[in-house]
Amino acid sequence: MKKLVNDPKNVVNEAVAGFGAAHADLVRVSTDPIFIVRKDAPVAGKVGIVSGGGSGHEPMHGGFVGPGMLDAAVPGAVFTSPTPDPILAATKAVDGGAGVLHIVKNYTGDVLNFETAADLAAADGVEVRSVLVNDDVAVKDSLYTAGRRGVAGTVLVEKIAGAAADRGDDLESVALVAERVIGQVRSMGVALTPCVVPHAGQPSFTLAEDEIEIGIGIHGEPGRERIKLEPADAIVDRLLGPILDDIPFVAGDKVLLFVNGMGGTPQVELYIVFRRAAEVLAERGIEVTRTLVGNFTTSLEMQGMSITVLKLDDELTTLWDAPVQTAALRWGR
Amino acid sequence: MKKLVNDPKNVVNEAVAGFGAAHADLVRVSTDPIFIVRKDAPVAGKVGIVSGGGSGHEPMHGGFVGPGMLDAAVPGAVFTSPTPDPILAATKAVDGGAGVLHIVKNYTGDVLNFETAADLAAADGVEVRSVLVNDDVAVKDSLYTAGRRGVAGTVLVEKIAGAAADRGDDLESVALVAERVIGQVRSMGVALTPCVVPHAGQPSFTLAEDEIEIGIGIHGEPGRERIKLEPADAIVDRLLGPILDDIPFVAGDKVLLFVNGMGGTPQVELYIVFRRAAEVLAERGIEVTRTLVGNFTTSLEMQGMSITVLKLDDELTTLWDAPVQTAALRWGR
Amino acid sequence: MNLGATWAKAWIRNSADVMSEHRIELIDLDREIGDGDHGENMDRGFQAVLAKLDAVPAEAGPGDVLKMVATTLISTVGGAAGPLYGTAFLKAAIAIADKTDLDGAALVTLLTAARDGIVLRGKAESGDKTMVDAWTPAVDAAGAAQAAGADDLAILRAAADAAEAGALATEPLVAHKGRASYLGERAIGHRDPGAQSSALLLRAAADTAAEA
Amino acid sequence: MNLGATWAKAWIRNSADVMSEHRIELIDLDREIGDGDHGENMDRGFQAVLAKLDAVPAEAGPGDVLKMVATTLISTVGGAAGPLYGTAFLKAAIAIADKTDLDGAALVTLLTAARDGIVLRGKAESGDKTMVDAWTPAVDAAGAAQAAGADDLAILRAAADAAEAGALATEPLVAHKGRASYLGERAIGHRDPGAQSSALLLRAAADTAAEA
Ligand SMILES: Nc1ncnc2c1ncn2[C@@H]1O[C@H](COP(=O)(O)OP(=O)(O)O)[C@@H](O)[C@H]1O
Ligand SMILES: Nc1ncnc2c1ncn2[C@@H]1O[C@H](COP(=O)(O)OP(=O)(O)O)[C@@H](O)[C@H]1O
Ligand SMILES: [Mg+2]
Ligand SMILES: [Mg+2]
Ligand SMILES: [Mg+2]
Ligand SMILES: [Mg+2]
Repeated sequence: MKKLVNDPKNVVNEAVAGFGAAHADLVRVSTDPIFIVRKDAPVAGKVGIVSGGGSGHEPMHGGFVGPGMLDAAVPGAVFTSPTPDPILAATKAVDGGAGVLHIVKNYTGDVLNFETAADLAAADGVEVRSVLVNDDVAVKDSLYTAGRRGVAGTVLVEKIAGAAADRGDDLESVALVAERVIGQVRSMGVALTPCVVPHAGQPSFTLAEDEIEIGIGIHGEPGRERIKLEPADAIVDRLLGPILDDIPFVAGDKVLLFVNGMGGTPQVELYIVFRRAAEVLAERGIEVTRTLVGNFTTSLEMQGMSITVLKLDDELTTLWDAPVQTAALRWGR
Repeated sequence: MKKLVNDPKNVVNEAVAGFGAAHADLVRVSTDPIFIVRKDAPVAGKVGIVSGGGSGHEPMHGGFVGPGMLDAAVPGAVFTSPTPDPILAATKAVDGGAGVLHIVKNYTGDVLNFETAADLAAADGVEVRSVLVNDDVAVKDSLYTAGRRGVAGTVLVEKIAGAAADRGDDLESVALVAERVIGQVRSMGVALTPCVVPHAGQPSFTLAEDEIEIGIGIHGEPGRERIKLEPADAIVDRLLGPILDDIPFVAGDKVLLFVNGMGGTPQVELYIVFRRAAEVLAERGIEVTRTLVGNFTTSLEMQGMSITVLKLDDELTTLWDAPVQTAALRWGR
Repeated sequence: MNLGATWAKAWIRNSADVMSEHRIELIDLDREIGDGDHGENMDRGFQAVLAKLDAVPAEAGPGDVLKMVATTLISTVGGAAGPLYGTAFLKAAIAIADKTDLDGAALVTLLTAARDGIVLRGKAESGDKTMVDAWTPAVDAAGAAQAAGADDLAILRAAADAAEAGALATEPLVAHKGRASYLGERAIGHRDPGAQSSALLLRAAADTAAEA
Repeated sequence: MNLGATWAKAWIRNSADVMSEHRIELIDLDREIGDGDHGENMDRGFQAVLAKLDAVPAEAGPGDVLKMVATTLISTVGGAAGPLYGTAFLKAAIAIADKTDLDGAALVTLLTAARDGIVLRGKAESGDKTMVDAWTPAVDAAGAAQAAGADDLAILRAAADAAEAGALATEPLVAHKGRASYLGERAIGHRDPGAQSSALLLRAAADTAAEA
């Protein structure tokens, strides 16, 4: 394992300290417990938005803290949901009196820890609502699984909920918008190489020199199936099929097309993927009206990508376009 | 070699097409010859700014095309400087009557091809000035080398020159600002793993499981020396030493600190690096007043990073802060 | 033999050692069908517990020890295992809150409360390929041993044996809860890491009793 | 033997084949001390040249052929090699512009002009570990052979032999130009890819003359 780290146990501490130093214009960082809040938190009268989860998916979530998006991000250990303490502390730190929304990705650990924190916050008089992101169509949403995972679609939920809070929506309304996005966003990913969790020091899985993993999660969890490497266009088709069939997306829909890098894939490849994905959507009569390309929901140095499609309407489009000022996503100010 | 590509010969074509489709709000793309211009080019009365070089360093340069930065980017084949034709075509496409600045990284191929294009443009009546970026202190600037290479410092030159052109400076003044940045910016990088050029299909170099390459270039050219892996802090110190001693940077200086990912390194590691770099600068009494962290000048999927330090003054700071609206760098609008 | 706060502390101290020793093994199990952090999570949590163990007052009962373990695990482990083990120890602590020494019945109560806590939080059923598949057989075996008049050590040994067998028996299963459930058939042939760490904990309990 | 436009076209056609065949070899040399694209660049350029070769008019002289090669290489190769080879062919084309058949003196003129073009653009001196280290010995050997009264084929063979020896002789050198110059002492032991491709080109020239 070759990594730019000191003691593997300090990866999150040191990275968060570095993040705070690099973005002192946007955020403040708490070191014990560890969380990141926007500099001017709490914003009086505004719904606070908190997200979090294991580290290793950067820029998610710390990179999304700032006006127009998250009020706080709570990074756990690498690939490990944070404990309730920092979630609770972050929740209190961003409560401006209008309540706090928790945006939680659907993993057992995230659900349980956020649940505990929400209970504790409620006991301390902070109103909390939670939404559960579960956009990954690679996983069957059945009684016999932990349900679909939350992956890159989370970025879109956070941006749009953030904009709703920013324009002054109340907690219930912000939660409803977030849930509307969750209902209309679907994703699926592929891995070409595994990632190495610093404390593990070994790849999370192994793939032969000609194998790829279709339906990969963002924690190096194995995916749906392992197949031989194919041309980029064929891989895109494999991911888009299940995504588009799921809601389904149909001719006439306007969508946001998001190609997300898993961390180790060069940008040229992401744009080759985007090109084909846009082509497929055009063939199906689905109109791409907004786009996002880049490393937003990563899995350390994993090579691969995911495709996310969000069905847009006028309101969601307006909220997507609204100003945002964070380390990783910024426009309009 | 596992990559999300179709035919390796079409990597640049397809990626540029995808880029154009994803960022149609910002850019137009020419396919023959290949170049990327801002959507509203040429901007009458504004100095046009063109940069370019081999592909594989994305988001550099296409990701920097837009108001406040580049008017055009000319991507060559992967790691191969573009030929004069597309440089000439891009130059003409962005000439708004106030002349065009070529920002060229100091590599023999880039210098020669931009030189020819500039001569041809001049013959066609377009006034062209060129500046040569050579920020890489890993290479000795002597009569016995091709001179220092242009690496991540190029991003800062492009941003600041772009802002100068945007505020209405004439060609001479924009070139002078660019040269001032070049005089005050220094960089050095490290690789943990090699990159694989798609048409080569093999790693550009090999490193043992415990080796890193100090002073790496951005084309997988071998670096200054190969050493055993060290903790991140020690590696940062190895890079910062030669950078700070070069100009030199001294106590009381205000600087922009830029930690650049080479493409395959996770963001957590970049922030661990940033943390230490900021600490070292603070120890030396050098004040970090602006920051940039992320994958901006990459080398395909190479793992590693470079550190860039730019000495700031009030004018350069104002130009850095000026609005910019590109796919990869955006603030203020 | 006398299973009071001293035993509880020794059990937890031994558990911390065991989690350190088996850190890589648990990581490896979790790499196969999860995300490769279970050993790190358990080790981090129990090291934090260890650091607080000496601060537990001398007059504390075993329930107080377990309560400290619960809150510490909750605030340091994270992931799925943190809340689940945290709840297990919390419910166990509450169930034996009034005891200073644990007899066989109290041990069965402790184990049952712990298992029920895990089920309450995680909603897993037997056969879902989770830590429940170690705990439920352990509770059943402890209950049967106690009903048959076994002594404390034998009860704990029965629990540990059953937990180990239960962990082993997760190997052929498809998972219905937790990360391994994403894998469908591909989880078959791999042991559940949480069931394995549960078996390690219960073996430490029995071994500690044997040393006493 | 008659070295006119037909020979020039055949030479270029053979060169295109040779660059395809040696693509990987040149990439590998460039991976060692450069950026691993030289073989790809040369192959891309000569394939583009090949595609245009049939369009060169029947009445064209060898200079016209070389001029087309020059402009095509300039507009398709890129990198350092594109402008350098482009200038070489351009200067060579100009130097023999008035010829229809090339005698020994004209061949020496062609080679000299090509070499001078490379030096003009690249400013490299002999011993800098560049393609100049293939071309200058080739020019010298061709000049000497011509002065000694050798025929065209012998002149080209002398040039090719010297270029190959020159390319080989770059191996122990430290580079002072191009990417390999960044490497300092670490370039020692590796052959310069541009010198190698130059030797291949000149060998193709001689082989083509031999076939004629
Ligand atoms: N719903 C659940 N009920 C009971 N145990 C569960 C449940 N979900 C997960 N587990 C247990 O948690 C273990 C994984 O713990 P750990 O790896 O620390 O957390 P995470 O899955 O969040 O990475 C699994 O092996 C399983 O035994
Ligand atoms: N200044 C120069 N003068 C002569 N030849 C040069 C010079 N710089 C580079 N070269 C030649 O160019 C070759 C490299 O070509 P190529 O790999 O295609 O371009 P790049 O170095 O831009 O990747 C070198 O092997 C060397 O022979
Ligand atoms: Mg985990
Ligand atoms: Mg090159
Ligand atoms: Mg796990
Ligand atoms: Mg090269």
